[in-house]
Amino acid sequence: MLKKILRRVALTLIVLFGVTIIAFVLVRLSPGDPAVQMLPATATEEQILNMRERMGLNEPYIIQYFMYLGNLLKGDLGFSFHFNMDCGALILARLINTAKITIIGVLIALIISIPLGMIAGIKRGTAVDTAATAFALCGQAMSPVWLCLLMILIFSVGLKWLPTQGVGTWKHMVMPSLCVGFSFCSLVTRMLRSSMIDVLQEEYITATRARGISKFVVYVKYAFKNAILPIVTISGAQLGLLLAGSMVIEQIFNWPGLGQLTVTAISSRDFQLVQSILVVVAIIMVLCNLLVDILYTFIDKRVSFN
Amino acid sequence: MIERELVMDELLKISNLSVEYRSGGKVAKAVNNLNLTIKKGQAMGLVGESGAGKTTTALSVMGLLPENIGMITEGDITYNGESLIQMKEKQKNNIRGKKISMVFANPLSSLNPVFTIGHQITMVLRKHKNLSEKDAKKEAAEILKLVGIPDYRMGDYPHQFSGGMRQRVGIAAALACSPELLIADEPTTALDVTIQAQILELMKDLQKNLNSSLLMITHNLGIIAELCQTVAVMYGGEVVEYGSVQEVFEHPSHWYTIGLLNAVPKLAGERQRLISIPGNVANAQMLPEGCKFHPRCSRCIEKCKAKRPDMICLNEKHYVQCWEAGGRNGEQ
Amino acid sequence: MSRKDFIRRMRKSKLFIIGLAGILAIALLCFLSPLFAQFNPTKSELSNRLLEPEWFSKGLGGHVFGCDSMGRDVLTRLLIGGRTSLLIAFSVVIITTLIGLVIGLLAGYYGGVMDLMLMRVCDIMMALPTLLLAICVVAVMGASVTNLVVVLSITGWIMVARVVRSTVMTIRNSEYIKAAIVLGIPNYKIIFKEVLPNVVSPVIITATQAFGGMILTEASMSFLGLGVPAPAPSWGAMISDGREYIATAPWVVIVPGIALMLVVLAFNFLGDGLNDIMNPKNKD
Amino acid sequence: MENNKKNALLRTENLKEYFKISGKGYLHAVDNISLEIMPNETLGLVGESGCGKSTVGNTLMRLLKPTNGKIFYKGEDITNPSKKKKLELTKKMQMVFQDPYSSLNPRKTIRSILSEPFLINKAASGIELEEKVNALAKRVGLEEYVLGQFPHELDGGKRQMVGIARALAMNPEFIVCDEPVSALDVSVQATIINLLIDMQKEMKLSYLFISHDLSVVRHISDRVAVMYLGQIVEIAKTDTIFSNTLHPYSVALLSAVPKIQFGQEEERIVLTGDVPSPMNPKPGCRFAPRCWMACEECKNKDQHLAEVEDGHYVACMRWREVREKTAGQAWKKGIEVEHE
Amino acid sequence: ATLMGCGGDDSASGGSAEEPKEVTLTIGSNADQPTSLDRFVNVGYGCDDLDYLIFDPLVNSDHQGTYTPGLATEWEVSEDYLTYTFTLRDGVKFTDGSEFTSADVAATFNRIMTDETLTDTGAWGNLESVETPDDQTAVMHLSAVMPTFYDELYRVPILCAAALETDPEGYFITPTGTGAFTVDSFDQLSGNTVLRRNDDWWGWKEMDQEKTNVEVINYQFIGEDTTRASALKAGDMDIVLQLSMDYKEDLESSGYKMIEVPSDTHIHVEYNCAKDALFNNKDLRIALSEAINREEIVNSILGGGEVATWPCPSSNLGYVDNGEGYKYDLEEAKKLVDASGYDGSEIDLIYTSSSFIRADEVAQAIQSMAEEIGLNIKLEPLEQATFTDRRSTGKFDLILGAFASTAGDTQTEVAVIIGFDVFGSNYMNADLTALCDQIRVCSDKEERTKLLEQVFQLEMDEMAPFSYLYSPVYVCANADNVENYHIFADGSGEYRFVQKN
Ligand SMILES: Nc1ncnc2c1ncn2[C@@H]1O[C@H](COP(=O)(O)OP(=O)(O)OP(=O)(O)O)[C@@H](O)[C@H]1O
Ligand SMILES: Nc1ncnc2c1ncn2[C@@H]1O[C@H](COP(=O)(O)OP(=O)(O)OP(=O)(O)O)[C@@H](O)[C@H]1O
Ligand SMILES: [Mg+2]
Ligand SMILES: [Mg+2]
Repeated sequence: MLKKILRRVALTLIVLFGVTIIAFVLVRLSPGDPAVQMLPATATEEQILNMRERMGLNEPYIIQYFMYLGNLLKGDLGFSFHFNMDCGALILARLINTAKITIIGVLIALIISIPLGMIAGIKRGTAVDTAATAFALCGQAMSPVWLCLLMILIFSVGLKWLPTQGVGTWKHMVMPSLCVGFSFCSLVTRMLRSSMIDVLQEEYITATRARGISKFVVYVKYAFKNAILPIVTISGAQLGLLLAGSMVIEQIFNWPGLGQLTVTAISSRDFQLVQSILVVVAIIMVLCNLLVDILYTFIDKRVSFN
Repeated sequence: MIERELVMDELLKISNLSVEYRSGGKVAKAVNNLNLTIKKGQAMGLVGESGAGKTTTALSVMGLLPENIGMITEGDITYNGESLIQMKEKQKNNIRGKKISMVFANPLSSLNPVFTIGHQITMVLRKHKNLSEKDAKKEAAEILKLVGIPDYRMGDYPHQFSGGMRQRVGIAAALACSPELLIADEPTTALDVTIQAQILELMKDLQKNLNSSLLMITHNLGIIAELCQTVAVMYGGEVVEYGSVQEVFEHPSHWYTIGLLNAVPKLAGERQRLISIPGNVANAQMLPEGCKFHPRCSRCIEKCKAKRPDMICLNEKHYVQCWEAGGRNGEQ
Repeated sequence: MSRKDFIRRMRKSKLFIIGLAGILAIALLCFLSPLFAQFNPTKSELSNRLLEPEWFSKGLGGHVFGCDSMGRDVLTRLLIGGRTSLLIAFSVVIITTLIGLVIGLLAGYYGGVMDLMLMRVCDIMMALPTLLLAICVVAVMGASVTNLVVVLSITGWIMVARVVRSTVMTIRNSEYIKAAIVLGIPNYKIIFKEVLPNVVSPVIITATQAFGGMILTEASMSFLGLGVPAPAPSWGAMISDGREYIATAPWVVIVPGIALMLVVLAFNFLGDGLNDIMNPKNKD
Repeated sequence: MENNKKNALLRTENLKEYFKISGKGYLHAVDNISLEIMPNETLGLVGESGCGKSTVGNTLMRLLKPTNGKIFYKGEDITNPSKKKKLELTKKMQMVFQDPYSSLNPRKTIRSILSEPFLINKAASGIELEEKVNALAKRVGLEEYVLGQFPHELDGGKRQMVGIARALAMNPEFIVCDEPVSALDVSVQATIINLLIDMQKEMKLSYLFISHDLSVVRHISDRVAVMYLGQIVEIAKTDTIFSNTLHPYSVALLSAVPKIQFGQEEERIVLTGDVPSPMNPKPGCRFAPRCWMACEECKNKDQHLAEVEDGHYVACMRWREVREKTAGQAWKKGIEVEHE
Repeated sequence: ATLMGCGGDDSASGGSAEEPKEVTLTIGSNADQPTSLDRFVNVGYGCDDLDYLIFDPLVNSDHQGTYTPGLATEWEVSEDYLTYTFTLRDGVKFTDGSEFTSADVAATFNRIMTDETLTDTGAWGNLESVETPDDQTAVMHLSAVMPTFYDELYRVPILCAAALETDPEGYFITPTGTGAFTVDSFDQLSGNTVLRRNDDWWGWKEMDQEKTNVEVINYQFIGEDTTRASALKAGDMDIVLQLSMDYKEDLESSGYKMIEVPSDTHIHVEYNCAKDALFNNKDLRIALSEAINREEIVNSILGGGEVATWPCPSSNLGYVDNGEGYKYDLEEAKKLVDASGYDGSEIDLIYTSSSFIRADEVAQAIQSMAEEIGLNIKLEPLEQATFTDRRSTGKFDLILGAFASTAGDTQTEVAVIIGFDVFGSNYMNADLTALCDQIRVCSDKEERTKLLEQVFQLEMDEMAPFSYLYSPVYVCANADNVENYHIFADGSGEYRFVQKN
């Protein structure tokens, strides 16, 4: 077990190492001199040179990379010139906001998609199934931009139920969460449907029924646990999609989360911040995947933690 | 033996059963006008090639044909005189696992991989015996011990067991409530010879001890000879020959049964050239008219092509469905 | 599966037919649009600013879907923009499929270092959401159609490579590959003649399913200002530019939005249809 | 014995095949196997699942590189052949696989599958190729229309015929048959067995016939080798092995087969426990933990094949006791129901 | 304190439900969200708006040249325009309770003089020292004349010296000021700020306007126009700033009030006049200018605004109505292009989308119009950093840009931007440079006006370095129960006396 954990940690480190390289290269390739950007437009040559020296920009790239890596290990994510703040604090605060809508969105998505997917899979070929499949297909075909705009048009401008943007009460979270969860919801519906269909054809389901367990219990208790497995597997990777979607959604709903921060950082070419965001996102993704794997081993004992 | 058979009453009676699978516009007639009777305490073997409809018959009895695909088009199945087909789902649930149990062919796929084997056995006990979790566990441990699995392994998952052990778990789950009828669908096909021997010994013992009836489905004629008193040979969804094991194996009367026996290499005696049955295994989607076996039969006559032969009684322990059989039996 | 069988199943799959018909119709309309389009897609005609759809008043002759905020015909831009979107998605899918196919084949067949490296690259790429990486790269390289294709390709091939790799690994262990080796067929021939034909169908399915995703990604990037540069139309940019007018001139957003959805839907249909047809597990 | 070695068509010497399982050590799939196959002879190889039968076959076909040991073909060392030699050998040594469903490429027609061996050896092309393929199909009893079909359109028996035809194309001298009939129905099985026997007669072939079905092995083999956990425990002429079984494992194997016989209730030897894992095996007789007559000594002492009678090798020091104990068993007398 | 705690947070927006009596005014702004409340770091009207509420300047202004007492009750200037003496208001207290003294004034200006990381302090380059003879007096010494002294002065919020010293980092997050409102919370990430009325503010008594009834101002930054507009319609906002005219009809018909303020911003096209650059050719410059239909841009894209007829807006110093303005003549433009030998190569037009409203569409319109006369323009919307980089290295042909005058006086803009070629047009003209040098040291308004007129005429004749297009209007909208606030021509607003009924 210890060996496996170590192996896993090593793999994780390799991934993070790769990500830091990508992030570093991106920043070095980006146009504009970071030193110039740190200073006001009126800065003199001398000031710029001093700043370059201070920021270590005169060192060879390799040295710079390891300096950067060293800082990272110390927990120093660098300084955002656009926000005039430490990246670490900035990202953390934004991350919490993104986590809020993402978690709520995912929960809503699960609450809707799990029964829907299961019923569609069980009642394959019926009207319920067709409706669920149509919903799922449309959901996946909808561009998040378009979805958000429609939602605003309907719920804020039309019905005046929900605030259009910003933070504050729970009402502010409804639309961003729904938008974040929407494509996930349709994906889970679809996957659950097809895995339910697969599972119901398995011999062990027939075997369970042959032991006199009622259909309902078999579906809800036994088949469900098997059918959910593929969804658990993909949910780690789905997090990436959710985060990507949140860039657009947070922008539209003016939700001060990581996605919006990313867009701001990119559009203001605050590459130090972009770099840190990439690393943080990678860490989150890796951790979530790890979590998913652990979760998976709990549900499915066949796969050992690897 | 004859006397015993006579006093035994009918436990399960399948009469005139026809089952079809319909999917994608295709119809497979898996079982055709099948008649079968299993008496209390009796062990019956059901043999036949792949696709003969053996599993379908078993599933029909259990009421577990795949929904919307497999359906019973004709006939009836009665259990202790009660029609299983007309029975409500709830009632059926009370019979399944308690009165009639089933062991499946593939020990790996017939156990749910994400539940412990302990759970898979206790769930039967809790359902049918209304036991508390604790009592059920205790009893499950007893049953597992009976099939030779120590109780400390109850918390393990199916993949942690070998094929033979899994099949024992399957048998334990089936026998948990001491059913009156056990249907075993090729319980040893996926297992090694030595493991198969273990399972067969186990089943023999259990059946003796519990005095339950057994419907043993298999390809392997040897298993039937060892385990059963009566045998039914299936071809193309029909029972073509039926009788006591010794009768049928020593005096096979249907050309299909004869072919089958000739095609199997023997473990002893002269090594003779095998005689294979010509043609292809019957395809449930296009069964021929008349005797289902006639396209492959070397003794086929016009009558065979046109009309399905009736089941004729050769003696009280031997029935066969062949136009020629009566005469041939006379020859012997 | 034989060709005959394939065609038969194809004919029977409603999803496939609807998807294919939809895509063909849209693609034809888009790519043939220069032949019949009456308006210049990029030239602004400020007097026509936010002109309402003229479907009713002028029939098909006028601005059927109205005009956008620069007075350009929405339909024309939709068609020309569709060409760009489809072209980008198409190029990306082709490039990623080819790269992914080659790498997946080699990694899956030979295993070893190649496989190890591929898996690590996958891990790294999987740790960064595609869109995030793509917009970072575009921010560095600048937005243009070529750059978009490059960026989406860089991030997209992993998926294909993974699918191919896992398929190849199962095929590799099958007995017909053993038979080929035993017959003395050299490795490269085995890869091309025995393995490749069997990964084609999962690859095609993945590719069609990726198609829709690419179009959506391109749209999201346009929204974030990192898509096809103005005034060249693309659907994402049309939605993005039009969002200011959603309340006052909704057609500017709704039309490209629906078009986008239909195309992606059609590709999803096609992908699912192909899956039904080609997946041996799904018997009729 | 020496004579045998010289004349053997194929011979292995202390063949070993270990698989490295990461984090666990070595899996001794084949451990120290020496055997020879004579021209025009069928050697049956039986044993339980996972005992290494297929691995022996695969190693002989050089699908796997032996960890240790040597393989000789007609006295020539072919353990590590040159590229040219390899191609040459593929003509002489062929293989028939277990699973008729996965041994044919689903995307190729039967004709193109059967053309492969000719093309690769540049043996024919154009019309000549077509004719050769037709002749080949005819030889194994395949109708010509089958050539235009795809594997999934055929039933298991036909597919296996294709597999056999493919192996026979270049007129080989030796064929490894890895459980060629175990996936088939009884009636089809008979067809395939007959075909194999006919081909052997016609082409003077040698077979290594792998199976776990003792009756099939008995039917087709000249000699039989019994394998247990990567090692051969007994090897002898077929009749000898079935009538004078000397290794306790072989005895158990034989007695485990359900037989059609009435009237004689026999004592069956049922092995307890499961097939153990070949991971890092301990020294001592590998069968000892399950053996019905094992003693302390067995558990500690490695057992080696020894010739106990003419051509009958056993890897058990207590074979004499085995012979005594099983002397009266019914299955040894070969009683099986005779009908008609 | 941060606003980000949603749901259970007791900050103003969340708390309004529990205390319905509290009057809250919500303002939706689109200016770049500030990361602190320091206007010398966060340039833009958003931070200005907030600073006007939180702090007081020494001198208040209507942003049009009229100055009224602020923290200084009286002030005088020496003959040579180099020494300014202020008498400070008595009894003013910072919100932390400390007394306002001349030391605070000194600290405020010393920071401007010494802190190199601040932006927008260029105008104060001539400030030499601040003297504090006593608590009530502050004296500022200049090294050279600063014609726009008062216009810069009202934009300098007076900070609290003591608080600034104890926590220079945190000061601009929760600043202590003397102003009409105090900061309840400022969210560094979104820039959203909640302000609470300072009932002790001196101005409620001293300035003769009615005290506001608004207790809380919630100032939010929302980038998306649509979102801002629909937020107003959904009732989330009381005032939204900087809308486009497109919303006018819709909002007015739903009962919202629109305010249109002519701005001091002048949008221009800048030519790269470097020697080997395409637009070194004057004819081409004229051609492009003549190809642009300013009227159409203003009327259709913007829906309002002033078409440029002169290099400054009509309300500004130095404006001359020459009767014709910029010509629109496609025929002539085409001829000029044909004659110039232009080979159809790509012309880079760079701009930043966010620098003024509808920049993208204006750029597209220009591109389209230039196409008519055969100029092949390629649009390159850039973000600020790259834009500045490209501009300073001369990697462009055209720039679509804007600058605004300060309080209607274009002195600084003309003298600095044109005089020093800050925008990198590479346009060389000795006359122009000489004129600009003069303007920079000219404190006399009349004389300055003359000089400006000369510069503008030169610009007009040479069509360099800029051709002007238009001045936009600032369009703001408010719910009909809000009144008495004012938007200035520079985009910033006066909300101290706003009333919400
Ligand atoms: N779900 C199904 N859908 C369609 N046809 C089916 C289905 N299940 C079985 N069949 C068909 O019904 C016929 C009988 O099948 P069944 O499984 O009962 O045979 P079997 O005797 O149990 O065979 P085996 O020995 O292979 O288990 C076969 O032709 C089979 O193809
Ligand atoms: N490529 C491989 N890597 C690792 N282990 C292997 C590999 N191939 C076979 N083994 C292991 O080697 C042992 C022998 O396998 P082999 O396939 O030779 O058995 P077998 O006797 O043919 O069994 P079966 O009757 O099931 O075909 C098994 O334990 C198997 O798990
Ligand atoms: Mg079956
Ligand atoms: Mg094998």
